[in-house]
Amino acid sequence: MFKWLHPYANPEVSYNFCGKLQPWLFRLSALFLTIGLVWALLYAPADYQQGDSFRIFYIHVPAAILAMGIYFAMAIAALSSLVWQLKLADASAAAMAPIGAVFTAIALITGAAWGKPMWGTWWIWDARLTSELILLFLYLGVIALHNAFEDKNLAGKAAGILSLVGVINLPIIHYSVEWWNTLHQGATVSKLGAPSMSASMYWPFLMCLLGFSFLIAALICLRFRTEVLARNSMRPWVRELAMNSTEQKVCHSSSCHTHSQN
Amino acid sequence: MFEQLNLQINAGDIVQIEGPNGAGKTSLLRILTGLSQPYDGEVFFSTTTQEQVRTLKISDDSELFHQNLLYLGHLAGVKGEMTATENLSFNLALHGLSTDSVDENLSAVNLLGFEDSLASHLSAGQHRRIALARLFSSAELAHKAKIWILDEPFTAIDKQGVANLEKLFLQHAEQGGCVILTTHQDLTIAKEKLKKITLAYRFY
Amino acid sequence: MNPRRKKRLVIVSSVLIGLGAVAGLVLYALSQNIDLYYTPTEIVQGKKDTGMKPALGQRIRVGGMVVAGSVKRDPNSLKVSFDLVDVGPKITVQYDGLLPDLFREGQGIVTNGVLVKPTLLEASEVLAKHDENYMPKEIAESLGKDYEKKVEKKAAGK
Amino acid sequence: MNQASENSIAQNSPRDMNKTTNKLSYRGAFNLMVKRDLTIALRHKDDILNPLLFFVIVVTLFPLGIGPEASTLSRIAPGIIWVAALLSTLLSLDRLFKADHNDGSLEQMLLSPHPVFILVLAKITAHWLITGLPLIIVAPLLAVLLHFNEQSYSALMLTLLLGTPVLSLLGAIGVALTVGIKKGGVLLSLLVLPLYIPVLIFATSAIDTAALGLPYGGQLAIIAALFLGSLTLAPFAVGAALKVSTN
Repeated sequence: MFKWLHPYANPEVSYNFCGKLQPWLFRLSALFLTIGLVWALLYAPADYQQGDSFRIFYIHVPAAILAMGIYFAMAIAALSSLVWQLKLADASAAAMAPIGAVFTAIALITGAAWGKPMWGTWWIWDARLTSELILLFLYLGVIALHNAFEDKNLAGKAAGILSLVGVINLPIIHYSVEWWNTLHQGATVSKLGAPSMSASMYWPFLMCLLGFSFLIAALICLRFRTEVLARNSMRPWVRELAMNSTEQKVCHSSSCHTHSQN
Repeated sequence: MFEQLNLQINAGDIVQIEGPNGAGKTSLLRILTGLSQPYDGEVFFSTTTQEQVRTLKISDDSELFHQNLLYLGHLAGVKGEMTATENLSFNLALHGLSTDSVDENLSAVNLLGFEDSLASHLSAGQHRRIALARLFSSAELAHKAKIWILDEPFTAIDKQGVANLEKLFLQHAEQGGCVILTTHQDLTIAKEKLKKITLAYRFY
Repeated sequence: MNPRRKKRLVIVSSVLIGLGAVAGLVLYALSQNIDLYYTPTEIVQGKKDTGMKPALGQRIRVGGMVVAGSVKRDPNSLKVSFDLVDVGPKITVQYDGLLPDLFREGQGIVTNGVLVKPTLLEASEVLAKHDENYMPKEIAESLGKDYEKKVEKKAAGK
Repeated sequence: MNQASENSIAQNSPRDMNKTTNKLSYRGAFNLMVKRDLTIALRHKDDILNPLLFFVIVVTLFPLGIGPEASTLSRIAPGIIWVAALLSTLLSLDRLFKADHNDGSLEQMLLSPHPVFILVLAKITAHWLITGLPLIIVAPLLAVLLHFNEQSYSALMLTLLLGTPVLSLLGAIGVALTVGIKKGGVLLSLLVLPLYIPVLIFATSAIDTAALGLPYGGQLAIIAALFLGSLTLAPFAVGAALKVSTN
């Protein structure tokens, strides 16, 4: 069933595949982000209650959604690396963690900046805010654990176990705090039905979400490739790659004509 | 570390793995026990159940494999807070062996008189000997570990002790067990009974 | 059954039993109404299921809607008082401090404070709650006050 | 007569065989391990006393820092006791696998013919008996010092009884992950404390609710669920983590 996936389990193939994918992802993200942000920040109508302040929504919400999304992707990668011993899944989990941490931080900071004028407080110990904060801690724990091991393979496994434990913990924390206090509004867009947002505001949001998703995908590709290189540095294909690139550099800096004529 | 290593060890073999420091002797032993996973490659073991030989990966049934394994690593695994007797009895009991002959086993490794002293008062060599005493456990072969994997068993052991151990290895091999060990010392075991694997040190 | 399979069965079944018990306990917990929230009605009449009323001097959290026309500001200081309501009787809240932007009459808010009289709360914190609906002003106006009220009632009731 | 004795020998021999053979039940292995760890702890009393002393000192710091006003103290007492319990458990976790890792007995444990999770569960049980139980015994005394609300003593005891094993179980995962790392202490707290948050929230919420005279069965059920959940899953996670750490 998964036969078509098989070639991608080879580090060299997936390295090259991501290399081809990456520029396109960057272009798409630039396209969508430009359209989405310009539309959202300049042309979308102001909210009836919150005025222009609500525009931070267009950065805050995509960041928050994607921060969670990256964590789940990382946990799935960790699970598949632990169960099926996929070394590449390890590399991709390692690639995702810092990006996820950065987006969690963005979501928290923009959330605080939004909360002060709207709710009257920078911070409230509310379900979403707390679970997002714990998410940041979990990301930092995974990264720290990753760095603590010298052997990348072991580091991946250990960090994988932690991220799986964390994935169980996250919903618990979320609901535990929900019982306390709910100041944060309900979900606007994660509902299955129609979004509770008018279309003139919703479309730019979708653009932004897509733009950020492509940006994240591109960044993951970038980091994934370096992870693959670092883990396979002894393999012949990586050495060849390194040789070629140094040759090219030499070629760029000095007289290149003989080479190009050849 | 090492590449393209392919070895098969049968019942009755005594295998000495040698090589300079850092060649990967300990790593190889740990891979054979299943403590470490090799970057690439597999370790298999065979079992006979009801006249039928099965070959399994270690990870397939590690419990069964561990029933047949006795590993002594660099660290003796001796708790300082317990006496020599308690340490040995615990180790034997954990492996499901009788603890009736603990005193005899301890005397076999020259620890007579130290049975009830806390291990923290004993020297490193004595710790090693507490660990080695497990080898002398008098249970019949059918019930004790067939595969002995020993990392530098002779460090801090005197000449007489080494001779005793060698005799024990031969006896174990004759009964159908196998011994895999690393050591820098030359063994006095006859050449035809001893297999040697030499790991070379490689620079990258 | 060979002993190895039997052991495996024991392990798997005990894990399943454990997880089943977890699910059961969580369901039980969810059926219990856990909230440390009071609505103005509950302060006056007691909690719906237990009839518990908060004692005087007790720190509580109250959620409700600001009654239109009830906000009185002290011209010389930041002191402000207003009434909170949900479906039944109302209570009065006194607060000394900066109110959030979203605070306005008819808005759902959450406040922490000490109950000083049966229907008077001395608030230490007033937090405005906004809902998950975003729309331009024109649409909100065209939908009319009714819609706005309905939405806020929903938000306040949560 | 003669025949009878022969008979008895014949009956005896299989039993003798059983005695020397390798089958040690799960329960036998579990008991053996708990007994060993308790013996070690009793001979090494610091393991029991230091975390307990730490717990007591942390709790007594709060009245000194906040001021002795009874109403303030009684309001924050559940939080103080629980946070102190988290910290003292964290402090004691280091011994859970570290000593065994350093002297090689952890390797022997992993290579024993028993499934790792049984031995792990035994070690965690011993850890709880050594650190969690004394804490539960001392807690009511400290609660008096903090002017604890009289209605919530039973809630305090119940949450501690159900909650401290969760701390040991979840903590063991963190220790198992960091046991091979030289300076794992700070890392350990970074990994473990976020996992402790649900226990803290529900325990203090249960105690607060009890102080209001409201039923706290819901919170208690959640803590029980956390306990059972970690009891069933943590030993496997710890086993996997130990295999990684000793690799």
